[in-house]
Amino acid sequence: MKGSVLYNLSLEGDKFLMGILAPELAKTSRAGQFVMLRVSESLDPLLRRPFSFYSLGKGTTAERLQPENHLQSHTQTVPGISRGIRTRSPDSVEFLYRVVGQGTRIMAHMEVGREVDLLGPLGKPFPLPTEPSQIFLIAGGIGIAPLLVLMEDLQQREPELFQRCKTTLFFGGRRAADIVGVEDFQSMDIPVHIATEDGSLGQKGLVTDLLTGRESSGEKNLPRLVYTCGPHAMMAAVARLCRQWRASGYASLECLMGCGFGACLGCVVKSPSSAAEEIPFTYRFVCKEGPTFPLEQVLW
Amino acid sequence: MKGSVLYNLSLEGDKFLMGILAPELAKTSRAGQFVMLRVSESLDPLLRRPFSFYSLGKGTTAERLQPENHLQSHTQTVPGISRGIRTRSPDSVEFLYRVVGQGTRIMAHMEVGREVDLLGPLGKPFPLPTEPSQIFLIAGGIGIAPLLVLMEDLQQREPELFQRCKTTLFFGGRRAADIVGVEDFQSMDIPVHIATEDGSLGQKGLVTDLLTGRESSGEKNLPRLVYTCGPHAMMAAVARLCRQWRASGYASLECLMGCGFGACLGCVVKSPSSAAEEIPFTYRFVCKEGPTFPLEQVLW
Amino acid sequence: MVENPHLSVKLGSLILKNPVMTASGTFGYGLEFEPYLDLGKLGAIVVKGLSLKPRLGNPTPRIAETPAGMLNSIGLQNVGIEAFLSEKLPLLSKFGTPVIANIFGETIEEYCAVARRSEESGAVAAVEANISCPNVSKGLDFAQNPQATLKITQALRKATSLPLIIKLSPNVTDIRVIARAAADGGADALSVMNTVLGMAVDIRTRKPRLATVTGGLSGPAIRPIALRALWQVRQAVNLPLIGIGGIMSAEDALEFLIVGASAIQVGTANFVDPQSSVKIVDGLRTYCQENNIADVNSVVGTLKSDPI
Amino acid sequence: MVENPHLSVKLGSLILKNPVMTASGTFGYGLEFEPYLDLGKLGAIVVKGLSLKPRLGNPTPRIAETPAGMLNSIGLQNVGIEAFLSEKLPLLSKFGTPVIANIFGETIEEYCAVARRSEESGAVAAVEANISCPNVSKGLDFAQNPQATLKITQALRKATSLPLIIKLSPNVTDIRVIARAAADGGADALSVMNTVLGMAVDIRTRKPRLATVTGGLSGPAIRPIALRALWQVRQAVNLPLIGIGGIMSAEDALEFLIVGASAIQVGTANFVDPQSSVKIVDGLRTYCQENNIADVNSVVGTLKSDPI
Ligand SMILES: Cc1cc2nc3c(=O)[nH]c(=O)nc-3n(C[C@H](O)[C@H](O)[C@H](O)COP(=O)(O)OP(=O)(O)OC[C@H]3O[C@@H](n4cnc5c(N)ncnc54)[C@H](O)[C@@H]3O)c2cc1C
Ligand SMILES: Cc1cc2nc3c(=O)[nH]c(=O)nc-3n(C[C@H](O)[C@H](O)[C@H](O)COP(=O)(O)OP(=O)(O)OC[C@H]3O[C@@H](n4cnc5c(N)ncnc54)[C@H](O)[C@@H]3O)c2cc1C
Ligand SMILES: Cc1cc2nc3c(=O)[nH]c(=O)nc-3n(C[C@H](O)[C@H](O)[C@H](O)COP(=O)(O)O)c2cc1C
Ligand SMILES: Cc1cc2nc3c(=O)[nH]c(=O)nc-3n(C[C@H](O)[C@H](O)[C@H](O)COP(=O)(O)O)c2cc1C
Ligand code: FES
Ligand code: FES
Repeated sequence: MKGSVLYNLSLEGDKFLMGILAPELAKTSRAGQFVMLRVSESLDPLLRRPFSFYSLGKGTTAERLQPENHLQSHTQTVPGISRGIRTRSPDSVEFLYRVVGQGTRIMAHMEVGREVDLLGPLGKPFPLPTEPSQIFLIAGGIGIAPLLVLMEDLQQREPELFQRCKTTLFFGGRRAADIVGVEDFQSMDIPVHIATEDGSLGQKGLVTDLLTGRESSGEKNLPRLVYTCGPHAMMAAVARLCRQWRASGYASLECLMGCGFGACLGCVVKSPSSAAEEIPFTYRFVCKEGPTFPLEQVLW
Repeated sequence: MKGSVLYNLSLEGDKFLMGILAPELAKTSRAGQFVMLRVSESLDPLLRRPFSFYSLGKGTTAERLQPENHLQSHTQTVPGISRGIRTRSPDSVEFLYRVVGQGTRIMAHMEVGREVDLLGPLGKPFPLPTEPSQIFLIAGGIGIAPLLVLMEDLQQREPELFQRCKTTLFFGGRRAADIVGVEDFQSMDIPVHIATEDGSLGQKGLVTDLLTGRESSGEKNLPRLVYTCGPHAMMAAVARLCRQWRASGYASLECLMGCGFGACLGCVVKSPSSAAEEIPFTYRFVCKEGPTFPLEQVLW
Repeated sequence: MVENPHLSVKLGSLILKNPVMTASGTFGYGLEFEPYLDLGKLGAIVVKGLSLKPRLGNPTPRIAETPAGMLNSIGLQNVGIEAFLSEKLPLLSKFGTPVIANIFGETIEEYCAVARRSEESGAVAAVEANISCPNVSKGLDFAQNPQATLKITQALRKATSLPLIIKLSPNVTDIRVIARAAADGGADALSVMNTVLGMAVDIRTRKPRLATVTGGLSGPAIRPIALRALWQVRQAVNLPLIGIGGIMSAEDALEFLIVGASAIQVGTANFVDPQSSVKIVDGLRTYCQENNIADVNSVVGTLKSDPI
Repeated sequence: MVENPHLSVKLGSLILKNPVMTASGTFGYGLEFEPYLDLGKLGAIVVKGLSLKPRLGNPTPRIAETPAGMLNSIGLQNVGIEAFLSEKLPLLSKFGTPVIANIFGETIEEYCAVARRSEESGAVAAVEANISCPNVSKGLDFAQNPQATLKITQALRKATSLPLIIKLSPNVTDIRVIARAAADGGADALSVMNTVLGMAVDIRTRKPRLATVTGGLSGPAIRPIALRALWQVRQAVNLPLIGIGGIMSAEDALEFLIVGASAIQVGTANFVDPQSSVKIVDGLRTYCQENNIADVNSVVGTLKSDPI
């Protein structure tokens, strides 16, 4: 599927926000799904790169994420030039991405109007809440990406349920620059609690530090439903917390992907085997059976 | 050496004219020399591509080559979009190139302002005429490239000698679209004779057909000095003619090049061995000992 | 111009409607590609390597990207021949495209058992024996030893009357010797080639990029090696050959046909573009049309090489 | 932060000021690179393969580009050892960088003669024997046979007291066996590896893209193969190793050091960017500085691989 770059905005640190015109994709995709993006026609890099939707363009946010033009950015690898302006439409999708290597570096240079080759939507969406619940969104760094679209999707599809859920975002990073997109949540009236390891924004420490010890302060401070995305160790900690809290939880996993649609068998994650099976664990495919998994389906 | 694209114009057929701001190169290069251009930072394509200078930006031509915007061009492979306008300066160089494969296709898409990586100037320049002479320029297709800069260089460096030389361009191609840059020669008052194999422009036939049988019409119709560039078979025919005419001649050769500066030993051409040597022929390196060779130095 | 060039090719008694097959391990069990293409358009579907019992495969990371290529050490994870025959094959058979079982085992007996079960199913068109997977064997592979190759080929030849394809490894000193052994053992066709043994290191963690340290290199990076291997095998044996390695386009496929492959397999390209295989079928047709070639077989083995 | 990391490495008795050498055949006789870099900054310069008599080399085309790589069949064109010693070496010696003669021949005697002449010159720091060039031998190479490798290494060991480096070929079933033979024969160090035998076809003309049909594949495409070969050799012998194959950057070089190379050679990268080699020296220095590494040798052989 072809899409066309609408904007490609340099955000804090090495993060970028890319808007792509892709009506078919915008229509058929759900929160938690992803695309495999081909960053160039060259054979190097060869493989597509997986990216979760940050937004499916359906939401309407009052206050927009403020793109900053980071020409004097602290990141060396990326020129950090913003291209275009953020104008979402029902026909567009958004990716929030961090420049970490060859592929994302090429993406950071993409001009407005540039055609991109997308395969998707792929994977299983996040299950939406089915009843009014206290919801915790727990994100680490770029793991924020699939959580916005989740809330926008809920707001869009079930505005009433969305209203009646009490949702809070807990957002951790190593430093202030890792915390992007906060305004997008605030504009949906979702309160945001921030932790950074160097203390440059919010509480100093890990995002899970914001969450421990909640049991003592009573039931009403505990979530019924948790959605999380971030570094593996963080999600493992969240899984432990959810067991304590007796909350259902879903994680969006990251993993090296050769294909994204179940053909290469490269993207497995260890999962508890059912009692009937005689094997110590089983492998699940992140691309097809995930990337969103109930927390208890993963051997953390 | 870095340069920056000033314009990238779609011409007839699959030809493009690229202007690059590269002051150092414009200053130090001579007609007949070439650069090795890296078309992308990717490892595919890996090797640099050789291109002769079409112009070193020093010349001043009254009538400019008319770039045409070929959005409805007959060439399928290239979008054929012109970018920028032709504005030569003493700090710029020009390449006239034909899209034939992966590398030149990437070049055809380069935007104005895009940084390009050039290695050069490389190779031996064409020797300029040393006395007033009748000069034939004989070009086939994209082989026209190094001949314009030769005349501009002569005009620039030795305006008087340039005036006193009687220069004619014989230009052949398969079809009309192969004949580009004629205006650049005409604006220097160099008459142009054209032959195309399909007869769509000029005389029908090969460029050498324009040249055979000249002996009979008398000395004054024969050149003292010949410069040629084009397909191998054409240059071989020109070499034969020059022997008949007792004219000195120089050819600019094309050949696959791994490096462009004498390191890979990939670019050899067979050359007569000197009487002293016991071998049937010797190899010369097109990149270092050429690309311009006296016609008799090549075993055609 | 030829409007409807003949694209059908024969590999012994196996007839394909065109020379384009999918390479084992890069096309799942075929069904994964249903959303992207008409499986009925393919010459043949070679499924993921099948063993007697299901296999979990290797720990992660299992893949790593390299320049114009990728490394994998999936470890031959598969559902096992029985689950394949009962759950996947019935769905796959309905497309009218021959399904080829890629088989492997840890012993010759296992290989033979999987081949026998494939034949018994009645819906497997041929067996391709992977005697050269670098990710599971600790020591050397069958495909790295002519005697071992001969022995396993003979055993498989006895075990099944299905067309028998032996898939060769490039990780050998002289692939011609192995090819001859497979021919002597009774193979009907040879697949040339499997992945090249490779490795990559993450300099940040100083760990190998694959959990198994080494793995199989595939993709366009290895195409020149595959073409060379095919050319060597072409001169060594008289069997129909299947060219495999880094084929991304119809042009790439033509290189293999010209060197002497009767058919080709598309592997890693399926990941980059799931429609690659049918695009290559279409590309071959267009090539024949534009070049007035009535029968694609007339391209096979037409390499012009001056003796030097 | 370490300001001046120690970059010097030892290959037996040969001391290099840093681990970065240039690969034979990709750096001419060194002098071609004078306009682009300070030859004095390199760890060592390995010159184009030298034979007893000058060689014309192969017909054209001699090179072809492939995905992330290139094929060559230069055919070891060279000026011959005598012209090298008298015309090139004096100019090259003045840079204070060890010059290593890459040597080859058609017989063991020729190899030994070139090694002897190199030593007699007094200005050659070491000999690297190319026993694995795929472009000249019609049959199999020395490097494809352990006995032949042993024999030629023993002969060279007798012929010269210069540090003796044997350069291995990847075109073998088990490179460890060959490495052990070279070690047993008395090599001081091993270069891993030469090019991989490959081929490409021009579908328009249906001719091979190289006049010799097959040639040597080099460049980043083969880096995973080179790393794997190095890793295998590292486990087989106790000699200092030189890693070669597709190194384009300091990061790439570090992969080889981590796997166990004491030094590396930069080959095809020299064509893409003639300054590659010194950029890699600078990159290694920066890496050591930024990671607080006082001595680059402490990186060598630090691969963390869990037994699986
Ligand atoms: C389902 C899913 C959703 C994702 N969503 C996002 C997102 O919304 N925003 C974002 O910034 N990143 C996201 N990622 C991670 C993103 O795919 C990688 O950062 C990206 O592939 C890196 O490519 P590169 O070429 O820049 O890095 P390189 O390191 O050069 O890539 C080399 C190879 O490793 C793979 N790779 C490297 N890092 C990762 C990683 N963390 N996860 C998976 N593969 C990786 C690449 O795809 C490529 O094959 C997601 C990953 C998955 C699996
Ligand atoms: C000294 C010199 C000057 C040249 N000047 C010009 C010029 O002014 N304008 C112009 O259009 N072309 C010129 N060429 C030819 C030009 O270099 C090729 O057309 C170009 O390299 C093709 O690259 P590609 O990636 O598009 O083609 P591909 O076919 O994809 O290239 C594959 C490989 O073959 C090489 N190659 C392909 N064709 C040629 C060729 N004809 N000559 C040399 N190498 C080739 C490429 O460099 C590359 O390494 C010149 C060549 C030489 C040697
Ligand atoms: C992820 C992956 C899994 C593979 N699994 C198998 C397999 O199960 N059996 C087999 O014979 N070959 C397997 N192969 C090898 C391919 O079938 C093919 O021979 C190889 O990848 C070269 O072709 P390519 O470069 O087009 O990918 C696998 C290759 C890849 C990339
Ligand atoms: C054009 C070319 C010529 C070469 N000539 C020689 C040679 O004369 N002797 C030799 O031992 N290796 C030769 N090689 C092999 C290189 O030294 C090196 O082993 C190989 O190219 C792999 O490294 P790379 O991928 O960095 O190029 C040559 C390689 C190339 C590309
Ligand atoms: S990424 Fe290929 S199977 Fe999941
Ligand atoms: S192009 Fe490398 S020597 Fe001429």
